[in-house]
Amino acid sequence: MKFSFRKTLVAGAVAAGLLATGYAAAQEQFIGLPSYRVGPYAAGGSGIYGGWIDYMQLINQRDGGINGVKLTWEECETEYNNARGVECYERLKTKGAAGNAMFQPLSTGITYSVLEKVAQDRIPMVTIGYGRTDAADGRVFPWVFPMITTYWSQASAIVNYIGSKEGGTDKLKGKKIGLLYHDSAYGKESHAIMDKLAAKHGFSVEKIAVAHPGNEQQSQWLQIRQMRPDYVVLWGWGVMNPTALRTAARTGFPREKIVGVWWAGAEEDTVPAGDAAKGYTAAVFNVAGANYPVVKEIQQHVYAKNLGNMEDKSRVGSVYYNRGVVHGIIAVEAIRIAQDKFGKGKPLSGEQVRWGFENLKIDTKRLAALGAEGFMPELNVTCSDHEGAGVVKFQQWDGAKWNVVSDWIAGDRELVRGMIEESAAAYAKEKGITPRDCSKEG
Amino acid sequence: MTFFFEVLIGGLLSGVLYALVALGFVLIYKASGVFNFAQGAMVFFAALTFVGFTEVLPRWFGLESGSSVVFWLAFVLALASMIVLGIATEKIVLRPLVNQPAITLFMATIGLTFFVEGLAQGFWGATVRGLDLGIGDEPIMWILDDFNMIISKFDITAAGIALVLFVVLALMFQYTRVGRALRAVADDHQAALSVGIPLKHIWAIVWGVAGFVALVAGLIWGARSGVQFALTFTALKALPVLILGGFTSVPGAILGGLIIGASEKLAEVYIGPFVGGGIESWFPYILAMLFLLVRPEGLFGEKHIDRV
Amino acid sequence: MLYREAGQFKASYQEDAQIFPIRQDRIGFFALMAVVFLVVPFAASEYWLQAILIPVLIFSLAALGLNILTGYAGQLSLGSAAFMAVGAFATYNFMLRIDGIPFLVAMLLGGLCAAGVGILFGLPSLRIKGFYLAVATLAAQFFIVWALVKFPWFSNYSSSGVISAQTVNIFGYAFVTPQAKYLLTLAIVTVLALAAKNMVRSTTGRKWMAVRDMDVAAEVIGIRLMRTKLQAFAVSSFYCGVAGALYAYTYLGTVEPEGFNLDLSFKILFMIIIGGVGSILGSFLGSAFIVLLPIFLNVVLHSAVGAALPAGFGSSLELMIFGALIIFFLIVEPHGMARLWQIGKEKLRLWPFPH
Amino acid sequence: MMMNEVAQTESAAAGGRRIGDVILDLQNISLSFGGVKALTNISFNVREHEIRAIIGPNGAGKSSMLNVINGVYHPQEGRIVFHGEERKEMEPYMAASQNIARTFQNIALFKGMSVLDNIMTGRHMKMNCGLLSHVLYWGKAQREEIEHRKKVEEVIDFLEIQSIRKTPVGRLPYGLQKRVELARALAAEPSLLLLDEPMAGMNVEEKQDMCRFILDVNDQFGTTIVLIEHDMGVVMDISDRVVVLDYGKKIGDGTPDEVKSNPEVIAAYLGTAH
Repeated sequence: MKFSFRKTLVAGAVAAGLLATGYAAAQEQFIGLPSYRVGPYAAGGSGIYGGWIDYMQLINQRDGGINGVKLTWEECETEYNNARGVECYERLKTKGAAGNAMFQPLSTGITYSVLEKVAQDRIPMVTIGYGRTDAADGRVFPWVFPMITTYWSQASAIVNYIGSKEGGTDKLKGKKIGLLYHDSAYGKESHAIMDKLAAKHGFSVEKIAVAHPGNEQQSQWLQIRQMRPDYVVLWGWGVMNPTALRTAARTGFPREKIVGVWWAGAEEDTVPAGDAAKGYTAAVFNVAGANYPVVKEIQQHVYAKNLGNMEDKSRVGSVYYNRGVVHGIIAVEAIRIAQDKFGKGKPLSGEQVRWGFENLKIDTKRLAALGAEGFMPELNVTCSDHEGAGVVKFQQWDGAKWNVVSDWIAGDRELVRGMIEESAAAYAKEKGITPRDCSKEG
Repeated sequence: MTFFFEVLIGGLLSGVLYALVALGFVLIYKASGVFNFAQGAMVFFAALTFVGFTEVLPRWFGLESGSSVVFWLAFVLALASMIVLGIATEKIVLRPLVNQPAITLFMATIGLTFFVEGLAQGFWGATVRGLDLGIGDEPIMWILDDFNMIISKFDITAAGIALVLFVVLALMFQYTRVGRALRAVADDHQAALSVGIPLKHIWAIVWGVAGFVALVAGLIWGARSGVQFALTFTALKALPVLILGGFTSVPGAILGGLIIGASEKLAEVYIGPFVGGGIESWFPYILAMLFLLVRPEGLFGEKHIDRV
Repeated sequence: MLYREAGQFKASYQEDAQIFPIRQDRIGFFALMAVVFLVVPFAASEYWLQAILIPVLIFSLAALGLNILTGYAGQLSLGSAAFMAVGAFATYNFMLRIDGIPFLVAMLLGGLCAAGVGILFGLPSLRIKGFYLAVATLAAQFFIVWALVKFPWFSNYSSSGVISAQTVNIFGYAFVTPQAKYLLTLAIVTVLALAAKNMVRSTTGRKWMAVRDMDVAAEVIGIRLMRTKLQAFAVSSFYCGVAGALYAYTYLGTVEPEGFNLDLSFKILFMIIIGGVGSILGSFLGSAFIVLLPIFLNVVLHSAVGAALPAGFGSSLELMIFGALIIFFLIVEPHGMARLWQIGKEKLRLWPFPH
Repeated sequence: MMMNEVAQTESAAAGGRRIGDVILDLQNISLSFGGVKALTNISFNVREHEIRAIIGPNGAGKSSMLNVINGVYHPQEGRIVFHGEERKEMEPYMAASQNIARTFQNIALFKGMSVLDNIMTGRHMKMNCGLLSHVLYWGKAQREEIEHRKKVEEVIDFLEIQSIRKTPVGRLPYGLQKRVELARALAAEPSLLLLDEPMAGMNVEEKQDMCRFILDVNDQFGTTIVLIEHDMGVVMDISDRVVVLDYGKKIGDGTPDEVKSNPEVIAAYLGTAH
């Protein structure tokens, strides 16, 4: 015990020494990046954080920052591990002139671990496409922003998409939808909403669990072959996705009838499956492709100067990379809006940036100006609605690349919102939180 | 009944591939008494190195991408890397730890796991890659037509490759000088040493062979579901095979693999639905454990009598 | 010259059997206690309390649990994280379902649940030994996590299977500040560490060690192998369970079953190997080492030289160095840090004389 | 407890030991391992307070015999009567509760523990405190620990190993380890002590010490002793009666003098001199 404490002090001195350097400049906005670039999640982590960093680099290079405030960032490796994530959170939160402006760990586990801390420390936590779904109720979770689309909106949008393919949601009656899910908290997020939707539209859901990691799915797909569902929703992660597609191919299930979620809709999920992935469709809240102006500008202002973050430049424009760019756009726009209120050209505190998120509006015009029209949906975040969009597009894999096959499709807003409020209210009760009155928020 | 056999045969074929991964563990455990947890990481490293070479070779030497020259050159280079890795491990990690308790050696191989994982991703990047061995992954048509059963051509081929590998290794152990030495070492280190078998030399060979097995396993598994970090998890499929078949028995690994493969698939299909599914993560472990409770010496082990 | 035991005579067996028979050690221990209880909470920053000290203490407790099983009773286990999960989820459910139950009672009950599950999964140890047993304990690891995800009752039907720890109230005082959480954790860990020390220096501990060192001889002496092994599993799992409860209640606040995965089990095993198998002190040293090393590497590689490395390579390098250091450490001192500490003390005892 | 009484009555009865009644009777014992016969139809008995030796060439089944007596092996045939009661299925740990202690051919000390702790484990049968009182290590548990420590210190004094009390047994030389093992067995205050080659691998002085200890134990505490030994000189000197085994069969039984003149025994020891 003695020794351990002494050791802590020594390590502390080293860390403190490092903390003291490098953040002297006042006109800088610091964003801590709890990234992960090794381990099983590295493919996603390197793509998303790479795109995000590139976008911030673009803002610095092209615009000289946001109203002259340069963006700075520091990565902290979490390995997707909750304990490491908490350490990163604590380490990053006091850095920079005004502290960490936001926390986006890209790991549902870590978001749960710091959920209460962010409220105490007054740092907004942004969880785009993951995290706690009911946090979309901003009255109960003022500091958490599960933006663009929650899992539940996504599930509902997927059902609507399937309905549209069948010629209307009323045609879903009597249909059978298989739900092949990753057997974890993440996968189970799909259950309640799918059950509700099934009851509403009159289709049946067959839930089939795949044990982590899911590199063996023979038995699941033979079961699916027996059940003969009309569609299969692939709620997978990582190696489970290509394995599912390959096994579907060999058991003769048409890939056109498989619809994936956005964590099953990247190049990383289809390329390993080879030809078996052809025809497979997945939901996304950001599309793939390097032809969007924003991506081209990154090439021009960042990669041309050799400042790009991606080691493998061919991944620029991939789904994960573009998702990172979306993270960048949202972060920068929120800071910009907050600067409009709290003073242009000044670094902002996390609390001020939170206001920016809560009043974030990105309409089509703004998207066009950003060079991201069609790249991501419009956003309109409010005090009570921290989701802001609730829509997804669908992309189909043609064997070499993703092609957009739908417009933005919304879920069943009313149903999803009802579930979110119910769940948030239960949390508020359990925790003794009095929900904010949004009519009084400015 | 057709469905039952379909599941059973699919499970048996998967089981052969589990056995392939387990074989790497068995070789090293037999020869040096080390429970090499890094075997999973080695599978990942091998496959990634192979794919990495198929990517860079065309660029470096202007070879035609996807040609068989690239394939075999990459195979040889990956194999060479595995042998270097294996021998380096033996020399740098295990030799200084000789005579330490087995658990210390085990922990060292977990340290090695971290090192190899970091090395693989640091060197070749974290991107997920596809791997096409040119074996179609489709049902064999006449079986589908005649029996209405789906049996994958890929799985049959992969199982065939694995079985050939088992036979080659078995013959090598039985009839070559190195093989005999190896069996002697496995029986008794001290005795082998005393009759002049160069123990360290043998260990180096075993680590090399284990590297080769890891490469074959990596290619097959990589072709099934992509070359990515999840290849390290194949080790988790091999562990119950090991306790069932025994850490030291090659036939045990094969039979254990078949039993585990078949039973986990059948359990998932016939028991899974009653408990919510996803039982493949633990079922093989429980099965192996229960088996050991009844027969602690394992499938092929001899009954051990405590001497006091 | 200060560290001398000459002149300290033991006049009774009681004195001879103390935890710290040497006076200087006793003084050092009480001084350390004074510092960690009275100085650290006020001197350490929030970062140090929340991100370093609390997890180090909690992992120390888990490592202590595993050390009881592996280090003292000689049964290798790879399922420690799962027993932590049982402790965390059981405590949560006691708090949730029994109105007004005091936290400490819920925590103890949670620990007892873990102990019960530990006994169940310890049963194979009666017939299976060594690595076979280790791999068999993986059954516990995978089964428990699966069950916690699968049966929504455990997480009170939360849609994602996570649980949010209730606020800890003891005698009307709410433990919400990092300082309060640190002190609560420290107090529980200290009490349990002393309890562990007491167990291992009495007949209980001697029985465990006898079974570890030579089970046949132990049996002939009249030690019931079954009872002793299962007792070790129970006590070990109890410690892991309490550590799990603290992990949820004073550290993370919200936990998911997947957080208690195999990686965590391995990490705890690392702690006892690096710290010292069969050593109470070693559990603490190992925990500090395994928690701090990756952070230290991360700080060095990202903040100091990170800019010079390609993205992602720093993280890979970090992992490689971590692995290499573990191996290096095992080669240099296979008996762990506790042995280094002991050797250091022996040297100090004689210093400045060479022998 | 029982031993104490015995010891008391013994010393009251004019000092010196007196051979009593049969306390252990082995009848027609046969033991085999998967078809290999280790013991065939062996019968002999042990009387109270005597020193009974089992001798025989290597592989004669001597150790198996001891293992049968304390329940490590279960004979397929035969009866074992101990203190007048026929013993049924028995597990090794039960031997301890019947006051049988033993040492092993290959030292079976607890290598990771100190000499003191090793000997203390020998007393665990007599300690009653449970886990919870150990956790507290206060009051009853501490008192019990100290009380038993006193007993252990007596054994330590008796066997003259005071100076190595705190040494981990792994660091001790072979001869001392043997002595510690004897100490651990004695700490249990057994009424029947089984010694498996207590003098194997010792030099002459160590053997003399060990002989003295064995005789003293027998003399002072009245402990009945069954021992296996290779050194014929020692066996003939210290034992009251000798059983001779060869290839799992009994070929001789009686006083040292009787055994010495038994032609079968001579044949077994000198080779085939039929």
